[in-house]
Amino acid sequence: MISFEMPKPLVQTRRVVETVAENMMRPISREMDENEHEIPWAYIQFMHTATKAMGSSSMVAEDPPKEKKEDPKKKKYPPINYQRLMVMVEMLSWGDAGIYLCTPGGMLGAAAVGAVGTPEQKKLFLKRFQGKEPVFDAMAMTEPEAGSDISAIRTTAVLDEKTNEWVLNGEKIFVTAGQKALIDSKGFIVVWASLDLEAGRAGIRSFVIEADTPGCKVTKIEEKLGIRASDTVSIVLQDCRLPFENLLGSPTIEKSTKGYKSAMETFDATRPIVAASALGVARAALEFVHEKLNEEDLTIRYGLPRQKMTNLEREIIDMETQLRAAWLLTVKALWMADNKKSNALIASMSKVKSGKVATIITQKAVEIMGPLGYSRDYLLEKWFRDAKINDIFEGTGQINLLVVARNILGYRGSQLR
Amino acid sequence: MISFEMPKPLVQTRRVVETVAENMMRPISREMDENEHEIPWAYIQFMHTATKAMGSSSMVAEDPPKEKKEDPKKKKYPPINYQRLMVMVEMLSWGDAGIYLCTPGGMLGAAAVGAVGTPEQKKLFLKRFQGKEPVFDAMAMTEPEAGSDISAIRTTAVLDEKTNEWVLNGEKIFVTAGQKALIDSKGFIVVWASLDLEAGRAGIRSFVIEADTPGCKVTKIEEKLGIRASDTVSIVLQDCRLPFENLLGSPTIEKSTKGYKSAMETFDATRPIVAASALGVARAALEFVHEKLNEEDLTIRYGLPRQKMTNLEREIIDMETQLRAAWLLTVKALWMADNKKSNALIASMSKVKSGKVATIITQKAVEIMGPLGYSRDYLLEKWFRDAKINDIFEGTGQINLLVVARNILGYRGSQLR
Amino acid sequence: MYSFTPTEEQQMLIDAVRRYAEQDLRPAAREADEKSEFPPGLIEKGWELGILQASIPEEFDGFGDYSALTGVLAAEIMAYGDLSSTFAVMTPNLFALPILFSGSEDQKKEYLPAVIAAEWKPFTAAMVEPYFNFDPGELATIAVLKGDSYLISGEKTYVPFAQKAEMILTYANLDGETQGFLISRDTKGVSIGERQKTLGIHACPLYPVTFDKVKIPLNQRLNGAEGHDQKSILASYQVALAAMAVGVAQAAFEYARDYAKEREVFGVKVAQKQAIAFMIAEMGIEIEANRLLAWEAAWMIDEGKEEAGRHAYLAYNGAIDMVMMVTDQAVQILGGHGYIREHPVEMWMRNGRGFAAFTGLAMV
Amino acid sequence: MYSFTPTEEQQMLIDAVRRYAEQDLRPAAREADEKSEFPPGLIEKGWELGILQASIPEEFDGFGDYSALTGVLAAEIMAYGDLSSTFAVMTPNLFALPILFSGSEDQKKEYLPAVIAAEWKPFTAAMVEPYFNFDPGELATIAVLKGDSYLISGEKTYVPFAQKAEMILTYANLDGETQGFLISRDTKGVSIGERQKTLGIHACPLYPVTFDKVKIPLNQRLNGAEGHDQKSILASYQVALAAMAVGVAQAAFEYARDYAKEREVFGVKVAQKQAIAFMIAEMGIEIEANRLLAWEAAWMIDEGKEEAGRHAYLAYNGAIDMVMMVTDQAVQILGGHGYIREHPVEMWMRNGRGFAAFTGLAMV
Repeated sequence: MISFEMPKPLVQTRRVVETVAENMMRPISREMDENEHEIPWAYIQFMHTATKAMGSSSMVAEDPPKEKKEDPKKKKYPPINYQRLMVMVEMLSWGDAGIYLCTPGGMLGAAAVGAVGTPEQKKLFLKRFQGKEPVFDAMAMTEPEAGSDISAIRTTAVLDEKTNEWVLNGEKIFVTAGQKALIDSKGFIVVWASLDLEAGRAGIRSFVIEADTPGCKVTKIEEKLGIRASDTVSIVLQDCRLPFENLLGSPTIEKSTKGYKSAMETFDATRPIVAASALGVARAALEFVHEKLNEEDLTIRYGLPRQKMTNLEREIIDMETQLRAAWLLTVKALWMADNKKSNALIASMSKVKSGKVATIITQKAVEIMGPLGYSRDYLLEKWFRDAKINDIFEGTGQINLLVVARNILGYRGSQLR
Repeated sequence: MISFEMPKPLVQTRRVVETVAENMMRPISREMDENEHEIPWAYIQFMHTATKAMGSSSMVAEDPPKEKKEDPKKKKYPPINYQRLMVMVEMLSWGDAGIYLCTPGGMLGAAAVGAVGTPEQKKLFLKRFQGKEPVFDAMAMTEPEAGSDISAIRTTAVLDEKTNEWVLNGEKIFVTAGQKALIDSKGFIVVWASLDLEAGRAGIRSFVIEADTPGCKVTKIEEKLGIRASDTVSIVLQDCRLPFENLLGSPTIEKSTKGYKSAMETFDATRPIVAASALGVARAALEFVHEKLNEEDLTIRYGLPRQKMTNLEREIIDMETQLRAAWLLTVKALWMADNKKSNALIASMSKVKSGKVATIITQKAVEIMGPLGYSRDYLLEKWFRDAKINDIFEGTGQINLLVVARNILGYRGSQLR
Repeated sequence: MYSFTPTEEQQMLIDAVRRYAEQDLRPAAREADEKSEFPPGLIEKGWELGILQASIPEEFDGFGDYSALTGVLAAEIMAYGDLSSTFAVMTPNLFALPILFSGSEDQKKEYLPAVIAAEWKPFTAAMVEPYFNFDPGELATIAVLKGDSYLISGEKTYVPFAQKAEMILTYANLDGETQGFLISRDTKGVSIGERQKTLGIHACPLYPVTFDKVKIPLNQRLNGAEGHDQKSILASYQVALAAMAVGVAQAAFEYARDYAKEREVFGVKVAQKQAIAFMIAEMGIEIEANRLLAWEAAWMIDEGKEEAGRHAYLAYNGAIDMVMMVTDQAVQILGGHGYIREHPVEMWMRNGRGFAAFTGLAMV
Repeated sequence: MYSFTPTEEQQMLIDAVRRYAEQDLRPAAREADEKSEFPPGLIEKGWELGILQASIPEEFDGFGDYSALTGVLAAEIMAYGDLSSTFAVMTPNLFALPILFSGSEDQKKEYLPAVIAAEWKPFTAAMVEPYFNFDPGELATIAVLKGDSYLISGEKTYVPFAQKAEMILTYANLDGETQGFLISRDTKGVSIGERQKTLGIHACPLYPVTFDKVKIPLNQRLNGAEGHDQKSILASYQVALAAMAVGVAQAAFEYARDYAKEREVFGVKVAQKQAIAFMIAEMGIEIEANRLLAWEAAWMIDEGKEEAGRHAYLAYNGAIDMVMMVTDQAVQILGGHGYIREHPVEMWMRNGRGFAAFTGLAMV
């Protein structure tokens, strides 16, 4: 039966995370933005402690296999892990999208390990998140000359058969939280590299590089338009040697791009999570507008024909409509993920729509708020800057539109570039 | 010196054409729309007589060489032929965009003859427009399987060396006014055909086919969304024999696509004329909205910040802004044409912008006028249907955007498809 | 718990409506539009699907319980077939549902069994008024209480099947509030004008109706002298139109998508051009997003959520623009072929443009 | 007769301003933005181009006649270099031009030569107010006539160079009309707050200014006790901002275009992808269209056309959306590179978003 009732456990989650967002994020939001390379340690420590207290180690990946068996008599609640993640990410981003990206524990890197790693790899790489200190991970895919084009990856991984080690060489850019994963904690990054440049996509594999690995160096921290609390770094790999087991997935290159495709599927899960982050920022902006209008005793009259509305009413009603529409796509995408339904189409739809909606809502909100919107005395202008990243990372709006179009049209990449 | 003053002679032209539009077009607009295949003979006769009285034979092409020499002492007014045409087309389309397309005399076909024809050809083909009866021409380019893709033209022209005649075979669709040119008058159509299918664009040439030529048959009249006063036909050419001199331009195929390019240049002039037609329809719709609002004593308050407007004010002010913007692009494109400045870029810009603006304005106007907008008691809904053609013919909005992009980027067709 | 899966009963209904939409409505739609007339039996066949009947409880001769969500699911699919026909099939809803929502027990007993009798009968409603800024919340048609009757005066427009209708549920402004009145077509002062011509939905017969001091007894006011709250009726309009807009858009989307995959230009399929592919992607996104808006609002109505009214309004607001964008783009993708009446996309665009003016023409 | 060719004098000015924009402003803009400070001499060099000076007649020590069109041509190109700097260079306009348009002879004689003296001096104006619905036609800052003075009270925001300014032309609401008052910064009741921080135009120093019953003699009202019509001042704001928006957009457009032609993905240049090429085409179209809107409005001002005010407003209205669209798309075309501060597009987007709130910050 069709239902839009939020699962009860998530109502609780939402309330808890809202408290975090209000008390741990909003008060330091401006300060973190103005001091770009500072790290919100208080938030990080709190989140680390809280996550550990809940017995979990990662927001996005499954935990390493536990010894304890589950009680078979206990009634199983339907799977809502991705839906929970959405609630958390939306609310944390409502708090501060930059600080949210500093959340410790397994994120995109852990998700990749969780998706294609063996049980041994999961244990080896993921257990660090349960330690005393907060630990971070990161995903390194983009290269200076490749952009979002995975087949253009030029970082190489060669097996040294004498030592049975992988030797990586190349450069990665736009690595979110790379600094925190490699320098500020004993974390790891997942790096995409080619086993055979001639093989194109079929030769692409992901590798885990742990902090303090010789030959792996953070070379640059970007200064950005927004999400300044989060570090974005460049990484150079120079004869970086990794144990054989740091390769995720199979080392043999098959003719098919199956390995590549299964790796790509992790994006189907992570795209709606980026969407959720965009939705949180957009909601923050829209709520701010309502707040300021209420202060002036202006209320939005719902239900009027367009011919009788004010321009403000029209703009706000349109924004609400679009925000809700994007939210619903995202909920459906993650409900499908939880229920193991193939969601590649709607996952990309939710990403495109939410990125666009967040950009437009924050842009319009700044405009509507006039001189207040343009001032750094309020957070609105920051949300305008933060929101724009959602049109860009995890594939730009254009790349995701391509994915949507290919899915609708049943085209392979070669048929629609 | 930059100036936006309409040339004085055109102010007069505008006034005259406005009278025609108000008195000869608007009163029969609804009737012509409801009775799709009727022909507005009264308007046609009037325009024919009026044009002849002005000593001109064609709205768009230069007249065939005259015997009389011009008085060299008379001070020459700067060239404003294209600007005059814009004023006329905009106003006639304000009257009725469908009936406007029934205007007799040289139109697109004559423009092609004027652009690439020899003096003899001009005399031969264009003098018919000065006769007693109104005569029409048409342009036949699109084919069932080719769309706007000229290199995919499959109509062939083969020289019969015995008789020195061209033999044409193929099918053309979407020929505007083809019925009037070939059946209702002794006019002609300009047909695009290939001398050599292997040669691609380099082999494409245009031919004049006069009414009553054996082997040239109108096979279908389309039933359309709008501009119903104008006929749109399919034409089948079956061993259609033409005298050698009915080929426009050179019969030898060079390696370069110079011939093709010079033919394409005629589009640089005709595109802003389509833009002008779109602008006329859009203005009609916008004026109707103002009129109805005035009846309710609603006036638009210009100058308010957006935060204080009504939704109606915002929508109407945005429409006016866009309409004026499109109008200015079109004026500039045709001023450049008159002054022999290369205007390929802005000509396509004006077409894209005006087509889009006319579509949006008529769509919005129907919406704003609510139940009145949706009723066939008013012409607004007709303008909504008429306007859409401007997004489509003379190259769809997409094709014209491609042209704009290529011009901006300095790309050839092969670099940006 | 979220779920996006219809119940088995809903799925059966969806399947039945889809067969009707694809096998009956779609083949008939163009000719009906050109002739401004439905072929015999078409509407009756849609009526026999029993969508309204299944919304009326057994005590009033129906066989089910009302669900806005079920109505939305059915309305979308039927409008995917053809919008004019959907309005026609569902015209009795305009009369019956307000009585079901808000009518007195007597009114329910008197009218509901009559409406849902075996055959489709044009019970209808008069809501729209011929003003550009027509507002269902502030009607120009006035009702005044005079003695033990109401006097109704004003002009209505776009009243479906008014000429054949036995009863017209007429909305009027009573002391600033919109209230419904159950009026027989033959009442003195009611006059039906000539059939109206519109941009789209040609086949659906619409009439102007004038009310000149029409005298109505107190008990013919919806829910009698007590009156009723208009909110649930408005929300029903809005989710119905939102769902139908999604249906129309889905039809245009699929047609344009298939055309673009079929047709070649410049040596490749039209759909392989990024500009076209992106248009198709945007259309797909907006349709799915607006479908979910309509579903959620309908679900809220069924659950009695306080914010149902606002969400129904948002769904309708989104749908107005979505269906215009999608149908316009469909015409654009077909290019010249989109502009001729051989292909249905131009008809869908004409139908699609009307949604902003259709409040009062459809309920679920 | 239409013409789109500037006069020779205008072309010389355009060329001079372009050199300044490209050689001085562009290289300095990023660091100025990061440090919220102009490098020494930068603004002064712009001032020496003599744009304002050439608008002031010789009798007041200037060397030309005012032309809105010339101002628009110069403003576009300078803003193409950098918007913060353009505001700064042109800050004295905010004070001098209203006096030129509407001041009394005494006011012109007293102030115009002082403003256009050899060196750039921060004569400024206070227009914007710290309310979301700030309206230059209905100010919250109030002026009341009391005896032979006006008392001014209210809060202003975003007053350029207020801290260093000798004189602040302050706008206030006098019986429902916006009127200007020439106020020395040192007048009792005027207090300048801390420098403000904004989303964009970081380098341009802006201040809040509070007026607490500031007492102003009658002859310090713009045009004395007679007052003035605000229309020409408003139109000047609007065409100035429209032109500057075109300049900012042109900068972003060119940068994104060049980037897209340079950078490769999937084996071809980014610009060869239809989706990107179409974005670039749309940007180009909107820039050219809005440039013409600004030119035409300015030409109308110079010609004294009645509809100049409306067209200036339309030009400004169009420019607000155009510059947001173009700068946003420029960031989008650069993708991840657009989001980092190594490239200027994010700065242009931040500057571009401000145009809706800049009424009062620029005049030509």
